[in-house]
Amino acid sequence: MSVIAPKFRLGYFLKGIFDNAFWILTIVTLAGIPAIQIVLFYLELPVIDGELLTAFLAFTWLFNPTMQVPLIKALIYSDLFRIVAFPGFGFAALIAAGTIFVERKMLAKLQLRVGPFYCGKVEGILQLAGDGLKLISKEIIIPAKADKPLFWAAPVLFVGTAAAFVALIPVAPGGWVVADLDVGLLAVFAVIGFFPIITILSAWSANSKFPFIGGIRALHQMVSFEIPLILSLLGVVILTGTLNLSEIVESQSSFPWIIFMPIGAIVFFTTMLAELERIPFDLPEAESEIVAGWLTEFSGMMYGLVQLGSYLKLYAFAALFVIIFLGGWTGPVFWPPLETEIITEGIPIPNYAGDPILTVNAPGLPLLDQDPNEWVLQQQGELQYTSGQLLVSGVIWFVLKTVGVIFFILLPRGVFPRIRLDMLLHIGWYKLIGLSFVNIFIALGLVYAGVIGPGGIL
Amino acid sequence: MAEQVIPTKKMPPGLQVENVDDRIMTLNVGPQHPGSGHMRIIVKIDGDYIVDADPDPGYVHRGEEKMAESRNYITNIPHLERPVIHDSCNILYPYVLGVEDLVGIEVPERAKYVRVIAAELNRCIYIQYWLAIYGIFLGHSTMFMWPAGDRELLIDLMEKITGARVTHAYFIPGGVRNDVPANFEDVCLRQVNYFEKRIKEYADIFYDNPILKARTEDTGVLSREDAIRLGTTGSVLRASGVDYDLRIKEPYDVYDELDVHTNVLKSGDSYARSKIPWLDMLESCNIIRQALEKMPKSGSIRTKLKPNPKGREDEVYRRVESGRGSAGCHIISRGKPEPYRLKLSVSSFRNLIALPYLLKGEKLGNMPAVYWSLNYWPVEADR
Amino acid sequence: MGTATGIIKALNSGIKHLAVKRFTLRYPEQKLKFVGDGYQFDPASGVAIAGLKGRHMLFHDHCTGCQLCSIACEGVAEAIAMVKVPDKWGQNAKSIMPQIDYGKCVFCGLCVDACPFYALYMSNDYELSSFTKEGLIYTPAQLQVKPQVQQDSELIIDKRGARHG
Amino acid sequence: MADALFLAISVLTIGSAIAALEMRSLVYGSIALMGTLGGVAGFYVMLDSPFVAMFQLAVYVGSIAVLILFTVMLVKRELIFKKIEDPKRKFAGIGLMLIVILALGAVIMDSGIKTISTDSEPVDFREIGGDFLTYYWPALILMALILAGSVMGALVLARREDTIENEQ
Amino acid sequence: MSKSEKKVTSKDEDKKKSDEKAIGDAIIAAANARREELAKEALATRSNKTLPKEIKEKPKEEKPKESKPKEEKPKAAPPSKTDTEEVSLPEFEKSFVDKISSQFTGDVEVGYIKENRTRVNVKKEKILEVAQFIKDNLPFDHAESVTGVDFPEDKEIGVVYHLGSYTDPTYSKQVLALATRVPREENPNPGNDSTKLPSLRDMFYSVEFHEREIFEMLGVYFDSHPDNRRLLLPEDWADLPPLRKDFRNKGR
Amino acid sequence: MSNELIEFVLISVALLGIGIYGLAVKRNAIRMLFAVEIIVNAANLNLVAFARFMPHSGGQTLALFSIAIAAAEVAVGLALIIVAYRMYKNIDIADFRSLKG
Amino acid sequence: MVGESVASYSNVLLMFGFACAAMAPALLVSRMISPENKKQPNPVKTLPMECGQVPSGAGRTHFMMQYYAYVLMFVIFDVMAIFLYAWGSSLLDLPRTATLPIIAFLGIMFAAMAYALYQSKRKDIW
Repeated sequence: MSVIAPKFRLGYFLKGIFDNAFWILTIVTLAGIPAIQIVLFYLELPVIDGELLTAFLAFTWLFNPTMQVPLIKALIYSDLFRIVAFPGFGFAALIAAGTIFVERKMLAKLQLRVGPFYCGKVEGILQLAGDGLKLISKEIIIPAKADKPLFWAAPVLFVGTAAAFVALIPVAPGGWVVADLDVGLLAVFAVIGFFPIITILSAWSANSKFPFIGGIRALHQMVSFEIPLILSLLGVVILTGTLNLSEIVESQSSFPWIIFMPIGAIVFFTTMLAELERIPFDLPEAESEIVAGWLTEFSGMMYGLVQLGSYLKLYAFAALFVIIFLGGWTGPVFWPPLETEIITEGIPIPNYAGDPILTVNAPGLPLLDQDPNEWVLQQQGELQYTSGQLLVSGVIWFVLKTVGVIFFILLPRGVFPRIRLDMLLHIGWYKLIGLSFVNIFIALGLVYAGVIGPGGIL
Repeated sequence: MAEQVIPTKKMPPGLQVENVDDRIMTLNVGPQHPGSGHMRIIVKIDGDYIVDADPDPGYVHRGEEKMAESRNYITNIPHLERPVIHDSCNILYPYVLGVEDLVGIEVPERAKYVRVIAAELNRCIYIQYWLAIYGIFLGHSTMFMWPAGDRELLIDLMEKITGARVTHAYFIPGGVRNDVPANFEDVCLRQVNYFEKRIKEYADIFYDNPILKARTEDTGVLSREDAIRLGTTGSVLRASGVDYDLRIKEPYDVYDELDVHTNVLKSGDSYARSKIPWLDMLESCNIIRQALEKMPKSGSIRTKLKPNPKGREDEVYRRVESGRGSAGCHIISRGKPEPYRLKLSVSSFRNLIALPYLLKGEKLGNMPAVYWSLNYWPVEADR
Repeated sequence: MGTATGIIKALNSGIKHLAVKRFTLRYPEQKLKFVGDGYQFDPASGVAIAGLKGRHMLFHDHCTGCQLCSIACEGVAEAIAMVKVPDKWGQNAKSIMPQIDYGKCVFCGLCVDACPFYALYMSNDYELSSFTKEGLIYTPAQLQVKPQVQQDSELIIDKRGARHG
Repeated sequence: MADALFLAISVLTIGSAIAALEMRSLVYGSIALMGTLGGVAGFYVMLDSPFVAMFQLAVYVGSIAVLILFTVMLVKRELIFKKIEDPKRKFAGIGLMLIVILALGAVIMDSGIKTISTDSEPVDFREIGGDFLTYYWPALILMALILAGSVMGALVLARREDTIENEQ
Repeated sequence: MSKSEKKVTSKDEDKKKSDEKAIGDAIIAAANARREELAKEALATRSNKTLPKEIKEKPKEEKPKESKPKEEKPKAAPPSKTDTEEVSLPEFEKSFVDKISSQFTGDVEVGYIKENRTRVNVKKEKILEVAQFIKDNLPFDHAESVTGVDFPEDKEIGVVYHLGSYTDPTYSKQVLALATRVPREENPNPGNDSTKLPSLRDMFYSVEFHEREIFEMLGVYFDSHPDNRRLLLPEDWADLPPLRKDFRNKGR
Repeated sequence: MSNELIEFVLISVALLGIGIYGLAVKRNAIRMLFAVEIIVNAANLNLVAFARFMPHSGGQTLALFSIAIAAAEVAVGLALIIVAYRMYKNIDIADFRSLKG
Repeated sequence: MVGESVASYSNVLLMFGFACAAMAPALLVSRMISPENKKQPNPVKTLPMECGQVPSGAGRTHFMMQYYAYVLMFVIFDVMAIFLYAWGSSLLDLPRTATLPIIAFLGIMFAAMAYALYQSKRKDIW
């Protein structure tokens, strides 16, 4: 009945807050600011408008409206922004959160129930935030005799590995990718190879039977489906002759590869489900056999981190499917429907006195134009689209396709039961590997018949 | 003589216990396990195979039989339905029939029909609940939600009849406690028809699902001979090809006036055992419609009983076909208002014996499918 | 090929049901409508009248303090105790009336069947939760209060499925 | 920046190589071995051979380390944490190590390797695939034979002998 | 149903939902006071014997003292039909019971023959042979239920096997009760005293768990049963076997 | 941004020394496998380093072959260890005496 | 120049490091605000999950799955699959005769895979 703790005193509470604030301030002053300065000493600072951006300049410019846009632009084109926000972690986490919401509501609709409903007034849109708050405020219980360092590290490493996977995904044209690698596809395989290790280590470290069985199952499953996963993408590599994911997307500007390689797409989709441990392949977490599999001993926020990691992984796999088989960001470019005045003259932004100090050219989206001259070139008719327009429409297409693929990843959860380990291995080793070789031979045939490739018909 | 009778099952050759001594892991599946119900199964596994399984029921034992010895025939009614609250009419049925025999009381015709309707509705309610859990045991969450939701249609009907959603305490020696409400026939017909339409939709997503078939077919096969030897009953027995349904073989109340069909499958695997209850539900809908049609439109519903009825000095053994199989009630009376000894011979307890037999040599992944396909209700087995 | 068609059928069935109406009863906003005013019993005919077995209602002007309800409950739940009431009633010489502990009551309705004086029946009120165990004990004075219930949601079956409305 | 990275990776590689051999628990040893292998992959990246680096990561860390970990977990719990070594040979081993490192290091430092540096473009990884199938194709076939032989041999070796009688 | 208007509507007690705490306290106080009152009154009235029955504690029914073994009432049909059917025993049932009783004259005694239900009482030494005979010569192939009954007056415990038939359609209605009795000891030591019976598990496999239940509930040890272990009761149960009549329910 | 060849070669020498130490001292079969892997990696590192500094693809190709054969070797080696463990319930190679002929 | 391409690769590492660094505080905060009774720790609470029973035996036991063969096979065929990428990425630049060795390679690997699958299907020997 009691919401407030019985020994609650307002004075103690305030004192606690002041104490904490004092100590935080002290520590920041004594340790934080020197640390930031040491880091800044080693970082290469960007040059904006011919001036090296120092911390002092940054703080000064922050309040100067004319310099804010270049400042933000410089921030957007820094590596930090890519890693933290747009093609990197923030974007992926946003889509992952959306995935969780869509999954719950869609599954509820399929099962003729309501789903999350009350949290956030509108169809339970804040349920995820509520769940996060709940998870973070729960006690973390470490099983006795567990291998503590490994056990603590496993969820963090899981999220980290999933994020490393996300780093390889190109989202939009013009190099909007955290790490643009020549061997991107191989890097994907290398990163995927880390998941079974983390799984089995966390399972082993818990010193409990059910996680151990679940971890061994997860190992078998991931390991067995890695080979069809690798082989099913070989067809596309044969046809494009590159391992760079951005180049693979650009090779699909006229048609997506799924037209020629439906078998490869089906095999890749199936292996994707297995690697993601989603129903019908969720054997490592089969709750009616081994309580929650390798997640049994995780509690509180550790479990939340593992879930976050798995949904990041889900986004990354869906994006990989889109990139390789559905043409990534390719699609008709949207022209923002604005008045010609705005297009030609831009939107003036006045300062406090009413004098126009800055003009924002809306369709070119100057914030996102890498080259400021693109707008001029486009006005002269030498450039069809600025990179900002390409970025916006590319991201929209990419997100639309990814959400479609995610929908099909989520749908089996409502339709299929879980299968058994020996059936799973049988499917992986017999059927999928055979099918992926069929796919490779189709690709070879396409090349050697002269349909695709150098001097081909298409 | 012993060797030829006791069923033995061939194990894969690598799984003899003496060979794999140090590789065996003992798992306690239950009582706090999402795949066990209120029971513990001590499972010894070697890798992916179960080499030994030992069911350990009793976590919800409440001594109904002992408690019944100190309560009179009427006040026993709310207690005896407790073991299977989802199937409370059917678990009360043999007791009520037995007490009627002992006390010597006739049941009005209309009450018999109402009893049949209530019992069949309850059977469907139970099977829906069972099916929901079977779905979630196989990881099929839609098959958990759909039966649990559609069950509401019938619970609503039972609530209209008896005034309670579960634990109806509706049957009483001499009839039923109250008459059905006005225009009940129309509502019942409408909801039962919709219910039948709904459960036919389970076929596409569940029973004809190739993954489910591949998963449960040929797992936990119980042959006809073994099913008889092990004394199994109900859906387990009928899935193994034995045509034995007490509604036909030993008709009670008005089942002999209705056109009752029984469903028998030959294969005896988990899939057949899970399909029989579904077919039973379709059959129950037929029976309810027939009973609604043939039911006398008016008439007495309950023969008045003396306040504290005393049974004859005799013993009776009555049995009915409940949602899980034969439910028997053995009452020994000594001429007192209380039974001297009351024994519930319930089908869950009888089917439990097949569990270790079926699990041996099976894969661990098959354990929930085999276990729940036995139509086992832990509380009923424990009583 | 049977496998492929089966998978496609299952997926199709799943997608089709995305358009079926939701069946959930949104409980605190919607409440089911019940038959009649509750479970009642007619001692003259010996047959009860259908209705929800909710919380009891006690008519003080009919209760004679005969304890039959208490005796009936003794074999079931021992939820009914006879307590003294301050008021004086002509038919109730001892001034004792049933007090019901809903922490123990199983809502079987045998006490209603046992009452020969039309004093006890069960109402449609089923929202009895309380923060304390003592809050579940209903005195005769509380039992005679007629519950205020708003129950009007019904099962509606139409072409797009069943729902509560 | 590159020097710092090189320093970090070399510390990781050497340190985890020592840890792989000296850690008490075999599981931690395996993890340390993974660190060594990953560090070597990092060197490959610094040497502009990304294909080899990714191959190293995918094969060594992704599969060999998994196999080692899995096998380690099959071993009894006490054995994982037991240290089996000859204390007598320990100092001899350290001496041997030092001799090898010093001698080889001296030879190398004395040779002309020290002065080698290059400004040429790195080799494209597609050339490797071309090499495989044109110049080195007998080696490729030979390697296929080796891989085939090893998988057969490993499977025949690893199966349990004690149940073969029961099979017949 | 007369639902007349209530005469007394006390406003104070009308707000059970709104103010639980106050009401709760009031109820506790009132209930406690009334209980004390009631207890005093009950104490007072018990001596005066004005109340017909006590409110809280009903005296336990006395055990039946001079009940007879059941064999002496062989064919008690329902009393309404007694006049018509008592004379004519059901033919079919009689035929197979006669088969058993003619084979083991002296050791087997017919309990009753009713429609679809028959009972034979067997001496405990002969139970294996009779079961084997039934298994071999009659189509009874499974045991539906095993009931253990305690008869403290006779110092005996009865065990009744209810046998049924799946294979033979003509027998599918029949339930044959195969009853026997074992001596009962006042201070039971399950497994180590004279309360022992041969197990029928080899004949009717399905009795395995039933016999385990009887063992723990009544203390009848079954020889040659593979595992006479606890089934339902907790592992640390150290009381009497609970279905014996001298084991008392708490509060009853 | 310039790394010299000598640095990589020295790292390789250090790894080789550690591997030799492990082979000499450890009796644990799995640890000896670790040592072997470290030595193989040292060799591969040398191969790739020299290939980079005298631009030629042969070094990388050889390194790929070497890694592949190491995978084969680990598979067989671990199978051997499992067999030995099953026979002797130990992974101390001092106990694997009867494997001698 | 040697080592020019490190920058883009180090971005992957940076992303990994950022995710780890961003997620570790979640655990720390959770540890700080969670209602743990540090003075009287409950030993029963930290027992490993054993379905409500007292755990028997060690969690990390010697435990052999019947599918060990698949893990062994993975090591070999993973090598094969990535070797195929070396071929596949350069296929368009190669003469057509270069396909013959890869077909021989695949033939040998198929034979090995067939044998390995035949062996691993016999689950009772693992």
